Amino acid sequence: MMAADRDASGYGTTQAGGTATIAPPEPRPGDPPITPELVDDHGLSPDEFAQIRRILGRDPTFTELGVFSAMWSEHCGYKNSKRMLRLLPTQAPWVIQGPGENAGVIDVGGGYALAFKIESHNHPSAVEPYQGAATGIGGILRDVFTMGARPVATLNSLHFGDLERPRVRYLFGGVVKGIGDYGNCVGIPSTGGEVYFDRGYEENPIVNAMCLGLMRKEELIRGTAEGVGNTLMAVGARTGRDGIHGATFASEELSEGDDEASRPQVQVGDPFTEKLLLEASLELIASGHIVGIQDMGAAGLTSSGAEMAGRSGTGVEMDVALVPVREEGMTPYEILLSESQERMLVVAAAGREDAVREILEKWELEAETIGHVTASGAFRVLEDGVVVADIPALPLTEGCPTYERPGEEGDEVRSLRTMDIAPHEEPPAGLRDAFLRVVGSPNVASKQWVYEQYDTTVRANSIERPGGDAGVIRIPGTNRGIAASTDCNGRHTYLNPRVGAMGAVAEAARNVACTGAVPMAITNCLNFGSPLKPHIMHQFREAVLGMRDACGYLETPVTGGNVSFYNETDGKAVYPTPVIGMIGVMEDLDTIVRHPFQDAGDAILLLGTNTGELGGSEYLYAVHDLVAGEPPGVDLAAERALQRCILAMAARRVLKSAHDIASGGLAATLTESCLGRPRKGDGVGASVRFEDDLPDTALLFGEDHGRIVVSCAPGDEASVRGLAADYGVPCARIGTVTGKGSPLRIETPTAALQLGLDTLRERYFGAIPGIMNEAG
Amino acid sequence: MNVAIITFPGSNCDQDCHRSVDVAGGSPSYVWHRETSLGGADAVIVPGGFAHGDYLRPGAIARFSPIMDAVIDFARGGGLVVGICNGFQVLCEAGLLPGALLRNESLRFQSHDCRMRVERADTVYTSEYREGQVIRMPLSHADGNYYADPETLAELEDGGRVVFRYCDAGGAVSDAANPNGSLNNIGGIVNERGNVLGMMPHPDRAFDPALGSVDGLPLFTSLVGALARAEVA
Amino acid sequence: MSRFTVELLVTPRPGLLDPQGKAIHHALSSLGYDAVDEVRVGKAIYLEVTAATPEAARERVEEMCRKLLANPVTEDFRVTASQNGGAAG
Amino acid sequence: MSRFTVELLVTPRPGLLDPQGKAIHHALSSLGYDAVDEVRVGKAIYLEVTAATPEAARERVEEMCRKLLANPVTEDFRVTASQNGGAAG
Ligand SMILES: Nc1ncnc2c1ncn2[C@@H]1O[C@H](COP(=O)(O)OP(=O)(O)O)[C@@H](O)[C@H]1O
Ligand SMILES: [Mg+2]
Repeated sequence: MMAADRDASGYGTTQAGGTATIAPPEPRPGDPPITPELVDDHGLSPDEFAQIRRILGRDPTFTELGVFSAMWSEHCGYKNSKRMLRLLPTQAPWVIQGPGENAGVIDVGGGYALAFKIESHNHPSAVEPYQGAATGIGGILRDVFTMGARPVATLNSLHFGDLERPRVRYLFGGVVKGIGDYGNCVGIPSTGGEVYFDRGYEENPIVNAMCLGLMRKEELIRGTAEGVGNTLMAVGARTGRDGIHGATFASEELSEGDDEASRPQVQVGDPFTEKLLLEASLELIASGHIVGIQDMGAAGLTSSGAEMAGRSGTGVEMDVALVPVREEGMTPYEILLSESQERMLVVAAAGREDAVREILEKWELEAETIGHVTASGAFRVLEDGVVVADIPALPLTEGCPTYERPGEEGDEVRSLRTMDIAPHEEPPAGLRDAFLRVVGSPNVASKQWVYEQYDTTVRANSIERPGGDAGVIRIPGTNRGIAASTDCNGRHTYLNPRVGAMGAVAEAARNVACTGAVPMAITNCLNFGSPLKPHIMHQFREAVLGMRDACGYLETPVTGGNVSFYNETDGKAVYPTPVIGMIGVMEDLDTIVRHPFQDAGDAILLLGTNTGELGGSEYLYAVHDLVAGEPPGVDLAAERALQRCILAMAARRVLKSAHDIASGGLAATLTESCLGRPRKGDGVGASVRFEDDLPDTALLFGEDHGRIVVSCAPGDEASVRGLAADYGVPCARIGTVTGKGSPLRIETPTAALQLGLDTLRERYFGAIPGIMNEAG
Repeated sequence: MNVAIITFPGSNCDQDCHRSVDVAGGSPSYVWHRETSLGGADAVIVPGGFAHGDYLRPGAIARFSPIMDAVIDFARGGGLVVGICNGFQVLCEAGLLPGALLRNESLRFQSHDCRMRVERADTVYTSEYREGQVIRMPLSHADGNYYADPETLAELEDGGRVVFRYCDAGGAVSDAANPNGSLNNIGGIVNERGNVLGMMPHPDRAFDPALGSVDGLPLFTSLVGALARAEVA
Repeated sequence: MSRFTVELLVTPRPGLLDPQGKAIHHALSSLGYDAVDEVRVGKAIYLEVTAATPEAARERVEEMCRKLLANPVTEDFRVTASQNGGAAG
Repeated sequence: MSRFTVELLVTPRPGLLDPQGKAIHHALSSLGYDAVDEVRVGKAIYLEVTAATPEAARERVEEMCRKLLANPVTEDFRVTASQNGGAAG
């Protein structure tokens, strides 16, 4: 039963240890009257407003209206997604904390737990890319370290419009710099991510940041306000007027000419303060002086206070006059809703306030007592002792009305999806030209320009840095590793959201498995347009169902995530982009497998079957400027067998390399395995031959799932084949590593290509720097 | 052989230095920046990071941390002091090393492996390397572009005080191998007396084969070895 | 046509957090400079511009500002032009 | 005692390579602004200082500069003080 249905009968009466009934708040002088327009401005429907009145038993004050508006926004209340999200599998024996907390937590063995979460910062990044992305990293770090975990890695999933456009280059450059400057200063290595460029994101970049944090299992702390009489403290940066209504802002469509209005919503990140908060928080948690801690993220003090009270079934009472502010004359409304960065709400055990303050002083941070935990069940706010808001906490956090809106596939996408793409199998300027265009397309080309702006090696645990299938971090002091990958091919999810989402999970798991790590769990960030539109709701529902099926089948439950709706400008929505952040565990780092080919004479084998699926491929986009066709299908049973098989091969140490096949198909995978890493040697050539009866473009550029290219010493070929047979995975010898100085040679029944590594290197590593440097 | 690792609130390579010293056989300990004494340490490392956020200039504010007077005295007395990355910037700001580290020529933060040629194998920090040896290790900074005025630069070169120089895989010192615009491809220098070393790349991230390189380890074993010899003497 | 030095001062918009200013203020306080109440940090850009009049030079730079040199979302700017140098550097 | 706004301009020393200035110059050229011959980029720092006279405020800030705010190896600085604001922002 939903909390809101329980009504407010328990509220207001005196409970054990609680305070006496307090008269309802009077309107504050200067507050605007509550009119239907004002309610509408706050993004609340007449029905929702009626419900608020039922909960309160009266009209809300202006301050209370602001509080409800933030808590019942899409961003905090998940009103249009909650019902669908309940369908996702969330359990497994290794899941310690599923959805609902600041971050999910899984057991990664050896006494360690991993907290991880992904978040979007799309709207702020569209307005101010540098600060938008920077504060996105800040927020996700706080979500993780408030669980008691030390952040050990970040990843980022980025989707932009066409890089040929100056505005896109500006956004891309700013976002990458923002992510880098913030994470680098705090000192968290970036271990991976993805970047896509497609017209589908022209005005609305997708900027998702993920963080992984490690702790001993017993160090886990949750964001609750427990223990009546405990003290609420505001910690960290001062509260300013920035970002007021950010949560509502993130839930509304951007429209042209909105720039002026959205200016005050830009928040500026301060990574040094974040670093201080991180260290201080971990020290506080370890000290035992506090019982709860939470980031003042979206909807600031309101959501942190109300959620902490809601989760523990207590109440909170705080006085905004005690909150340290950056500007004069701030109203309760502003203080409660400010989204100034680098702030925390801490619940200190009664009597330990000074001990808490002492730790914060060491880290040169401010801490002020602003209130205490009550038994009233209410979120109660005073201004200089005068009540300005008094709301039952549970209906506020859990009572947000939820909707299940109708959905239907859009006409435009249906016609694209069902288009006959066979006529485009012929490359207009020949196969070689198509090959070079595909590996030189910014989507396939190396993202070195991006990840070299991120500190990837700080803390000396980066066993596999960005540039391979998945980044791998060592658990300090052990020989265990954590692999992580983010994936979502938005073109595939656009054409068929269910299949595309299944594919995103499959690819993420495959990426992780290719390094030798067992896929364990995911977090997800669902980036969509307006849920009020039936074709968007259709995309959302289908994507969730695809994710449900794939996560269930691959046994990688969902431990949390984030929904970002209204990624639209002037009615045009982004591609539906359900980004998957996958975590894998490696018991023995010595079994790690990497993607570059190694020694001349090594055998190259293909695991899985070529089916030549060109729908939604990079080939169609880069060569024919086309987004069409059915995206590659996902055979979950075959995928699971393939992943178990590659893990067994890694464990037996029979592989010299493994690399998954995704965007750009075999062409991209073979190129990457030949070129190896930038700045490290010169790569090795290879000679491969295919017997498949497929058109050459479908063979080389098809993005069929369920395939991995591996190499092994000649003496291990029999073991590799044997293991493949054991797992029922098709396995064919396709060629040989030919060593330094030789080219990549590819033969098919109807064509032969020879590509010098210098040419490939220039295309693959040079593409993005070329565009960014030349255009400035 | 106690090596003090100075920890500023924004240090983030303090643990990496700790582990490197440990692997090299020394005994590392942390010294908080607000301390005023090095507690009898035999050597000092100023680690990488963003000591005080470094928004003004890297190392500018750190130079005024209470511990820095002790570090300066220790260095002036001939004590061994190493600054890595942000530590190098701090030592320049503190006047223990000449010159300054400007914004990278690319104007971007750069994080990748680099190669350096060991120019001097006869310092206390490089005795475990060979002269001319090409070593590879990560670098990771936005402000690593070494600058000194022409006279200072000439003094450094004439005095053989350039210890590491950015180079290519074959050991050639070229513009293409210069990651950040540093004058004369300078990656690391010592002071006149040879007891203070500053370098931008991270030997503290290259002490274990699993990290992709062990080329940083000889720096720490050289240091620990020098301390051991000093103890015997 | 003459050559003018145009001084362009770009500062963070009021109301926005200025972490640089905050950090400098903090450092100055701990060095004992108590008389400082607030610090804001911006950019000073000096451009050597060839134009007919100082006004023309200034207008040109204002245009560049709107286009490239200042970020209207987070920054304000102010332009002054003078003949024959005037830059601090 | 009154409150003064002290404007402090910190600029790269002449002769020093200024990569930021170079990059801006390049960007302006590619936008077609040919009339720009040179660009140098420095910092503009605004301090609110309580002092008896503008000179006192200025002197105080000059001291802070020598100590912390400017690096003598690479930077020059110039200080001006005015009562009642004057900052661009
Ligand atoms: N935004 C990014 N940040 C960090 N690393 C990235 C980013 N984008 C791509 N990479 C890295 O580049 C490599 C290739 O990425 P991608 O093209 O997505 O490959 P795949 O198709 O195998 O997932 C991966 O190691 C990835 O982590
Ligand atoms: Mg990927």
